[in-house]
Amino acid sequence: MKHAVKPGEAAALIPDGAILLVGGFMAVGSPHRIIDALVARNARDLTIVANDTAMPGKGIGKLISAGAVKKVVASHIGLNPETQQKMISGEIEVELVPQGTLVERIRAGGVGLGGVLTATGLGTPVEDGKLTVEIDGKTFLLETPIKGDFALIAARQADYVGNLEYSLTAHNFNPIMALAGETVIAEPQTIVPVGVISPDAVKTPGVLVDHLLERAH
Amino acid sequence: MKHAVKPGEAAALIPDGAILLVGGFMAVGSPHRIIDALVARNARDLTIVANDTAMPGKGIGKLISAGAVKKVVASHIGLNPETQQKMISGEIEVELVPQGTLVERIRAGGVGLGGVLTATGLGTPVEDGKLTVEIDGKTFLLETPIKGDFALIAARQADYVGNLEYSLTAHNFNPIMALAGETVIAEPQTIVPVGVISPDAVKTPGVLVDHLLERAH
Amino acid sequence: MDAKEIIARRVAQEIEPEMLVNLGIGLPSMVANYLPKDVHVFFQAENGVIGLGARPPEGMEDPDLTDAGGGFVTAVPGAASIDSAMSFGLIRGGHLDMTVLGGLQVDARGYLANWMIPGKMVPGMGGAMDLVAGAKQVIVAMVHTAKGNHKILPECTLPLTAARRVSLIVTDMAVIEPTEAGLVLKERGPDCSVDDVIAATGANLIVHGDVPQMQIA
Amino acid sequence: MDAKEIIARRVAQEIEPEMLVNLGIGLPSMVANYLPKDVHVFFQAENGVIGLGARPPEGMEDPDLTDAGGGFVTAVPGAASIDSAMSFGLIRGGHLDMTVLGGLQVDARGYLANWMIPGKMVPGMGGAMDLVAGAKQVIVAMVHTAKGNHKILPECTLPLTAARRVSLIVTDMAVIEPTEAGLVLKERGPDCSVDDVIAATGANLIVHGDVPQMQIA
Repeated sequence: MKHAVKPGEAAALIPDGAILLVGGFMAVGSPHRIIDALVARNARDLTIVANDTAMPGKGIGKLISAGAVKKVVASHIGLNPETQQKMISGEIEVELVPQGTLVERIRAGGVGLGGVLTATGLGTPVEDGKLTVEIDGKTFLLETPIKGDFALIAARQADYVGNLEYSLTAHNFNPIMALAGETVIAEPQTIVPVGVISPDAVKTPGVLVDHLLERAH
Repeated sequence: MKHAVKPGEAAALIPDGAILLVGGFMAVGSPHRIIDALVARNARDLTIVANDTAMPGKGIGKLISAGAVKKVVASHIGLNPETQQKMISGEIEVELVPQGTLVERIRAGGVGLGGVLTATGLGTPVEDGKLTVEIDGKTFLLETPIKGDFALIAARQADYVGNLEYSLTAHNFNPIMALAGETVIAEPQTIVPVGVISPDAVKTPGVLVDHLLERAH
Repeated sequence: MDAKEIIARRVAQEIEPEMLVNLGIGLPSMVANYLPKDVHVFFQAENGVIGLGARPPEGMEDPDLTDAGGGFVTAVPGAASIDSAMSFGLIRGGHLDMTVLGGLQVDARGYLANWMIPGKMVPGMGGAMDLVAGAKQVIVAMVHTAKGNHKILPECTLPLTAARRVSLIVTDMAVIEPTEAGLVLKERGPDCSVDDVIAATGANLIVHGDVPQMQIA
Repeated sequence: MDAKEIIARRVAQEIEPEMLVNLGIGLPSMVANYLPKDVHVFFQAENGVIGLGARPPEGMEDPDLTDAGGGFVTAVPGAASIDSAMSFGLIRGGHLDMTVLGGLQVDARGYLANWMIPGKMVPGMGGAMDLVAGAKQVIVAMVHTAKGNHKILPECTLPLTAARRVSLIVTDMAVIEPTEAGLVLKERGPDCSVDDVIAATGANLIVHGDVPQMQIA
């Protein structure tokens, strides 16, 4: 049985300088209330690992605007001109990672792999500084795991022990990030009693979830 | 829309000498009717990649008893004395792979990874002949992908386009093997019209499934 | 018929029944409009759905169901929700039959650059590198020249998306197939002569006999 | 109280509320019987469920719900079905709080051998290597000697399960903690003197002051 935490309590758990895995794709399936609470508590020097930084005023974009972010690891920042400006001015360091490589690196961190070999990025700037390994005459890049101090994820529904279900394209990085956060905080839209979610419908087992955000009022 | 095939038709698609990924864990969640049809058509020289070889007279054990198998790649053969006898007599070659490594190797094959690094097996006979890679002072074994000519999987329910749901501990290797077979044949317990399975309930998208076995009579 | 419609209509002819297809945002997404009614395919949106449908009816938009551009979409009957690991597992594992992507440059080797203009546009590669490295067929859909400048060049001057030869280049002026021997001119656009195409192309084109005109409705 | 019950009862004391625990088949599975009623934990069966429960009522067995030994089980409220990739992702990714495994040998380094006797028993490692490499705590539950032969040795003569120091060894005669300095005798079994334990142990034991007797009901 988990205790439900308020957004402010969730934000208070997260210290300045923390590495955060944040679910969502262009602010769809992002933990919006936790993000708002991080902005409200004036968080600083965060490293954000996420698919993208959404756009100004939405999702992760709010953290960028608030000056809460020191570093971004993402596949795409193209729809957030603030992130691009802050990258150019040197305020934010940006590491661009192909989307499929990003999710495999996070998964590797979550399931205890030391790294994965991929063809994605070969012959491109993504290759710079990375080890290549040849297997049966084919060359692959060695990509290393990513873990977070926290994973902040959004879900459609949770039960009291933290089992999670996701909805349509709001799955995206959430189920994978739930594996790779030292502490996992989930923001479900609804919370239901144990037994309402069938074992077969569970996408993230509750044993991975440390804190559930209380339901929205 | 898929066409439903009869067990004999499924078995006829599979040539002698093929590499088969076969779902199941001690015959739970195995494609029993396809296995029976392979025995009936007197298949030979198969390579079976599976968690185990079940026990004589059950699941994959039937293929072992029938002399259909040339090689087994599995994590465990302890409950099938026939497999052990045939290994000792040299009739069957057995490659033993730690269960977690086996599923990651199959997944790597299915999702296009060139390999994965794992600590499992270090300092054990599993290490023999394998490349080790050191990352940040930690040593890992490089494990290579496994793919099959066919994946033979069992599912709780399919819809007409091949979307699959699984039940309880009958998931096991099935959803992963569905990614790694050149041809995927699924044996569902029931087949329902499109729309009966919610998009969020789909564990294996129908685009991965080449053939559906007709329902049992 | 404007340049983009010509391209979209011609690309649509490459799509075969039962394919799994990923359309990039912008021009490539127009391809779906010109698919013959009797050709059933599944479109993948890499942010999380197989079975992407048209825009939803007014007032029925679901914030949890968007395409990779963040726009509201529907899901067709038989759709499947997928997380980012499954989505890119399909792309990188060779399960995606075709991707249609925009291009900034393509070169004589058939290599594509489409994600970055150093010092000017650094949006990130999103899923483009995974798509080009992993899809079975990669079709580049782009206008033939940009403000009079060549986009098809001897060698890309912009950073590559992947060191992999794309399958086909479809522009408003030509259909070009990159091969081991070089770029083969397969078709010329409406009202274009072969000489027009050659003049508008920075790389050498291989011309075999008569080059037919695109047949678009 | 027989040797196995002593061991199972003592191991049960190591389990703390809210843990995720994997019990090996045989003796380790007996541990569940001695857990205090008020200690809520989730048991994982690596074949595919978190929230493993007791045997089902007669006539209510589900062939799709078994434990790793193939026996019919139930699932507790709040259970989650997991496929093999998630199951071993949890084990290898450090999400499993404790595994309890049987042992053939443990040595002065705290290394375990429990999967193979060359030339005699080659069942395969199943999930044992993953469990020992990945679980947060590894407890070896075994009888102290086998037919008078030492099982705790200076160095394992059987192939290792992993080159990782286990957390605790619980036998009918002793509780032993492997440390950097060697094997520390923490408790002695019912009616055992320290000298009895030392005589029954092939490896050197570190004894600090008075060694208390196991407190088991």
